[in-house]
Amino acid sequence: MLLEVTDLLKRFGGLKAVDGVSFAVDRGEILGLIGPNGSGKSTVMNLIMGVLKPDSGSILLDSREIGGRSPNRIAGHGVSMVFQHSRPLHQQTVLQNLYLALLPNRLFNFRLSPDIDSRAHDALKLVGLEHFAGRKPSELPFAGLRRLELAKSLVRKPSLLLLDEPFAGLSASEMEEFSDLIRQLRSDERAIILVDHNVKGVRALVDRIVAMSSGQKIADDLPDHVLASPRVREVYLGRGDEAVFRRPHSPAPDAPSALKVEHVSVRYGEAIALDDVSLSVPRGEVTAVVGLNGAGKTSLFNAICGIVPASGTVEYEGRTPRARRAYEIARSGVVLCPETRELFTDMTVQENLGIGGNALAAAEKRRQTEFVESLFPRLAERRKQFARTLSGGEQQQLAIARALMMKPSILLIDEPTLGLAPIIFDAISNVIETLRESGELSLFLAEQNLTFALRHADLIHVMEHGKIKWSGPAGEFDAGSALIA
Amino acid sequence: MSRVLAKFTGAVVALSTAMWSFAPLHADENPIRIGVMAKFAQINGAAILNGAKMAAEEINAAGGIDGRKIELMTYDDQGSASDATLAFQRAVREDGVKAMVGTFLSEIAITLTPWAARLKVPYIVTGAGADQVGQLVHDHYPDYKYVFRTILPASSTAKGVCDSVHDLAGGQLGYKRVALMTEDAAWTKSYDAFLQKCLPENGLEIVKTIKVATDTSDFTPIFQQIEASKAQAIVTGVGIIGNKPVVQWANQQVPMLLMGYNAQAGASAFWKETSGATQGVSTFTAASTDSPLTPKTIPFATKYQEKYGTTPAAHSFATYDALYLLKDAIERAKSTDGGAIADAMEKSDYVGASGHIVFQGPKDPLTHDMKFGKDFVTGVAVQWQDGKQVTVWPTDIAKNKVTLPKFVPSPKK
Amino acid sequence: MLAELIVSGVIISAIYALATTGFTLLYGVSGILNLAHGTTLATAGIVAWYVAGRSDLGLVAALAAGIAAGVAAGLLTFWLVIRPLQRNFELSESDEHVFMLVATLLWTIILQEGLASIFGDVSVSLPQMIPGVVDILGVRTPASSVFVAIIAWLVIGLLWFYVSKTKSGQILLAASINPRGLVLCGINLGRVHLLVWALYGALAGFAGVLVAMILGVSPSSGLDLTATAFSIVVLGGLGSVGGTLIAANLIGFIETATAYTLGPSLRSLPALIILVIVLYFRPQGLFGRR
Amino acid sequence: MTVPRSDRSDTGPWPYIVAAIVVCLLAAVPFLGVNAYLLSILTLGLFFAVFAMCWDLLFGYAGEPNFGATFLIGTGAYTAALLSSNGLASPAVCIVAGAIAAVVAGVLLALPALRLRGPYFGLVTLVATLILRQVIILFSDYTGGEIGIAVPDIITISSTLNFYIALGAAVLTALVLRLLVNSPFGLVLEAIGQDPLNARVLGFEITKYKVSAFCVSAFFSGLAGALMVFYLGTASTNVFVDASVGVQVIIAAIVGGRRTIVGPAIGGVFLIAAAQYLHPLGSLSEMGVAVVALVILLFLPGGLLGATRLFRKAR
Repeated sequence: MLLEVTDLLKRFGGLKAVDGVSFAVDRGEILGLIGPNGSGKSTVMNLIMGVLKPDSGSILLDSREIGGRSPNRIAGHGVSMVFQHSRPLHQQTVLQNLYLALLPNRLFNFRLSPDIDSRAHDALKLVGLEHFAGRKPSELPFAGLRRLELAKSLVRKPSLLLLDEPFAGLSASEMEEFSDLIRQLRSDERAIILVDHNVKGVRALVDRIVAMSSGQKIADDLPDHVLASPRVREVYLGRGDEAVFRRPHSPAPDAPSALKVEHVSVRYGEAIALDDVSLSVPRGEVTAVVGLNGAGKTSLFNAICGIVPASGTVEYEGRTPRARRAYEIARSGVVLCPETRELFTDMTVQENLGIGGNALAAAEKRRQTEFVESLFPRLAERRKQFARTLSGGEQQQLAIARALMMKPSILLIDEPTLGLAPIIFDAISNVIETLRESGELSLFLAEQNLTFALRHADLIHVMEHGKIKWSGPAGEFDAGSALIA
Repeated sequence: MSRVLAKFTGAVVALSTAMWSFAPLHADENPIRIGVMAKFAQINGAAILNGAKMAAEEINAAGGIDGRKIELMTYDDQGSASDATLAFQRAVREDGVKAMVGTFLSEIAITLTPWAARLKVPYIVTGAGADQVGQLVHDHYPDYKYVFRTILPASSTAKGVCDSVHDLAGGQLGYKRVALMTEDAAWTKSYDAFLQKCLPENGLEIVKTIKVATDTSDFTPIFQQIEASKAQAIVTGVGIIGNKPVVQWANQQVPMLLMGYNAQAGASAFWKETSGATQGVSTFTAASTDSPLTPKTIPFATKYQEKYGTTPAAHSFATYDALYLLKDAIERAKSTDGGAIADAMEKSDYVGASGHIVFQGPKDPLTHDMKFGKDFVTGVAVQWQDGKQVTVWPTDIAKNKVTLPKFVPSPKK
Repeated sequence: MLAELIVSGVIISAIYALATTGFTLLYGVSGILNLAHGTTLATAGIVAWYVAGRSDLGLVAALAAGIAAGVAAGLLTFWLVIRPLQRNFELSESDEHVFMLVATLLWTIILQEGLASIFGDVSVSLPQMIPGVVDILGVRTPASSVFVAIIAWLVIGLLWFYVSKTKSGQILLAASINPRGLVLCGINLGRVHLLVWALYGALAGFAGVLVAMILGVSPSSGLDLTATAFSIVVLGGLGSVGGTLIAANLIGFIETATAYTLGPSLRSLPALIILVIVLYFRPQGLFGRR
Repeated sequence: MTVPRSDRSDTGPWPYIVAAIVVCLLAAVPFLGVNAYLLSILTLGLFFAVFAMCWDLLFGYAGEPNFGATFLIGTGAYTAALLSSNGLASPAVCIVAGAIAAVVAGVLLALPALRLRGPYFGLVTLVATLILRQVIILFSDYTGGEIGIAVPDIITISSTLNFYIALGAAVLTALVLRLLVNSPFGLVLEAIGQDPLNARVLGFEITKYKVSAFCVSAFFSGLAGALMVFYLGTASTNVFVDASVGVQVIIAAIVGGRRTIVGPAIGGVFLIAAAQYLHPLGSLSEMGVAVVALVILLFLPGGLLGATRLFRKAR
């Protein structure tokens, strides 16, 4: 075996990010390491590369212990890593960026050898960037940057190549090309570990998949077997054993919309996060947008709430405001409860709610606080506790509660169930139903967990690669497995 | 890139042609330009400038130097030695000044001393008191003969302090024990050494010697240690620290007099700056406004006060006298050549506002510093009494006795 | 000697604490290290001194003028220096950091020279709030210093009350914890920044007046004050108000103890060396989180 | 994010030709009939240019905001001055000794740089200057304290010769630093400055690169500091070991255009010359320079050099 990882453990404070993971890879193999956000897969990569130091466990490379060594020494042993976010030298040319990867770790090195030059050119040719050699990285398209980073790793002739989310932010066709490129890299001399949360994307590419959840390995098998594993399906789709509950109700097609999104696109530099999305959220109903991590759900919510700049128009309750800023949108009743929760961790529960209700008059604020606390009795019990001392589920409840303190007319909740124990689901489900029944607000959820989404949503939008793939009443939604297989 | 450098060259060329058009002034042309250099935003700098202006106006009103008017040129050194060297060069090479007066920072005076020699222009230090200036002239005589000083150097000040403290603390008040508190600076080295020898010889025991960092902000520990030593008065040597020791002394009601040398306390604005905390503080200084050291002292002080609304500081006396010394020297030399002026200056024997000025010769340890002592320059001690500086020493010209602030107990005789 | 050390340590630490609270609050909320802080203090102190000497209202007017000068200096810093820099999107994050430091240093020079040309480059002290001395633990202490120390802690207490009990204070606190969260709650961060700069100015103004009363200030003393404040804040951990208060006492006591034991001329040296050592082993400061 | 572009890749030999012409023109300045005063401004400006270039190597390339440039300069200056004033060595030896002592100081300063980032590192460098200053004042028996040390011999009193010495130092520094930053070493250094983790993952051991950068920066800073002592004739804390002089160095580098080496050189000369040509403002001249620098900082983050690029782009 080229790489043997045994009982790897890494703690961040009280959280076990990687909890006793073992696996092995041999030369000639491409291994996919998958898992939802926060499952610990990137941490494993960083531990192998030496970016992080393991708390315990061993990492053997060619039977030599490399765990806990510094990254430059591990790099010297033939490990190379492509980071998810490419960070090239912006003031140098693409070619010079490649030189960097080829240079020996030698101080007195003031001339470039012709050998380095020719190897750099070869590598650029391999990844198809030969015409960009003299350009600056900022002139490259997004996929080109990814290729550049890959070339930088390749020229080092690594025996172990680590690719962290190589497909994030790429379009479908770019993904295809990039997969082909990686396939070409397979060699008897080298093992490749590829991290992704997009199971579909890696399936055809890898020989074997290790799946992780909450820091633990939950599967290690051939791709098809892993995808068929009930444990994996549960992690990705929610509880698989439960019959999918669907709302019988379907909204009238001409129902008035609380929110109307038209031709909205979002770009981060060269990466396209949201590609010409149009959809509507009917008033007084629950709408869900479903899709895998990285599909563009969060970007959509951020675009609606003015947190990221976007092209296209968003109509709130029939009005199209011009160039409104995020806080004005929030104040007007379109309130976002983000995936990251953005709580005021060093303030108490009560204080967090107070900030949420900052615009309310004292009496109204009291009334609203009472209402919110009746929805979340747990929070009422923990009124004086600091937000950071709450459990994950309680924090999620607090985030929703704080958003409700703003008396929203449209409430957007991004991943309400992410990383939560199923027991919390019910508490949040109840709240969503109570809110629906009050009829006072329209709800818009973004969910990876289909079961949860289908339990509440009247209308479903499916997103993939920044586009809406399917829209329709929940009753007509079919083939949940489309997302995973 | 190429364009940038091209522009830069262009600028350099333009600059140099601009320089070219500033042809140096002809030596014989009227008037005689004299430079004044200091950091004018500081009170010492203003004192220097005012003294120079007054002298120049008087001299010009009386017909100038051999019929040629004085034109004062001002140079702000911003308190930096490197700025000062540039300014000095600008003065001589650009503006054609024939002599330079001023400077109250010793580091600048020492830096400029060799420049005066290089540029062969007389330079009269009227503010900085480090002994090193005179020593440099002595060590490099005659190359450095261009440098003179009309303010007392630290060692002369030490002598004056010793004499005045002896008469006031020992004589008038009957004290036996004093503490020596000086700032941790180069000029206090010789000052301390001298006083540690001189005061005990004059019957005053030094029970505590304390060095104070110049950036000290809290003097409480210092005063408490001095108080614990049972000293009856504090002999100070402070020039840079400013008003902090005085203000905190008053606030904490430290029960002993502050005397000795305190550069700031010699300035008339000190009462206002300390919001009156300086009541009772006495210091040795060059001359005072209320007692006739020489016949010129009171007329100068009165006129200065009328003109500028404040009393002249030691620096004003020094600069005022420096200009008259220059006039005298130029007239005797009958030339504005630097070397000739310097040679004439060396032979000065002149009664100015601050005393009878005769310079020490090449053989003396501090060449071109003023001779100090009876019949020459003596200095005075003044005490702040109800918003005014009152001369309390030398006893023969004193206007009042030393008075004690409320919180200082009277000595048991 | 112990009694003396404690009394003067407590007084100097109280002043240090108040003088750095604004600095750390500003960093906490807006992420800006205002290196013109010391000069802002000096501005307030000098203006207060000027007014005290010219007004019949005496100290009340002086204090008001000092605080007004502090607020004016704070807001001018924000409008003329910070905002233009923040609107410059060409800068990378680390560049912006250094630019911010350099810009506030340039602003220091501008303020300093402005003060020197208006009021003269002299060291000034305000008259005492209460004349006379009191006896504490057998140590004769100026009544004014005691009063100033009490006021300093009182102001810090008031600040605590403001932050934890009032609506706008809570918003400030929230902004220092999570500005993104604040935007989601419909709050205009621009106004929060304006508020924090005004509050910063008021705190710095108040502290400046007290510093001018106890220690004295001059236009050029600004950089020294900044260096002290910067050291305290970094030692305590950037953005941690509690850490700042503790570090202010630490530095105050170390300096005082040094002055009593090793000699006054070594006063600031041990504190500086300890600062460097602490940072070397705990790069985020004593109570910093990162 | 757009980043000011460097001239490195897209201009061919032109920058070198222009630079050579500029150096020749500068070398010819004494023959253009200008007076000694302009020469003295340029002399001081060129020394300052060296300081600013050395700072740029650390910040622009290695990414270390050094607020203690005068820790390096001062070590060089005081070492040379102490040796000379005690009659221990000839000026030439003193200058070399100063540069070497500065390298030692550079290693000292590099130690915290290996652990601390951003403002924390900045503070430590600032504190290093304060400590050095305190030490100099503490040992005033040897160092002359706040008054400084006068050196007995200076190299020359000829302003032309002094100008050539400064020009030589500046050209040498510019040449070495430009070659360095354009070499593979410079490439690695810049990678470390931008993203140390990435550089380590590429196999570079960043300690040795950083320490070397500090040594090079310190060497030339110390060299220029020592040369300047023998030009001014004195070493004093307000000129050589002062936090605000360190700030002036940073201002010069940023005003000229950081991350170019040449820009800071222009900035250094510009700053000194501006202060002289604003002298009619009297005591406000320092403020005037600060205002000009602040405006450039706020509105032309690429500095003077960057501004000409903007201009070129606009056309």
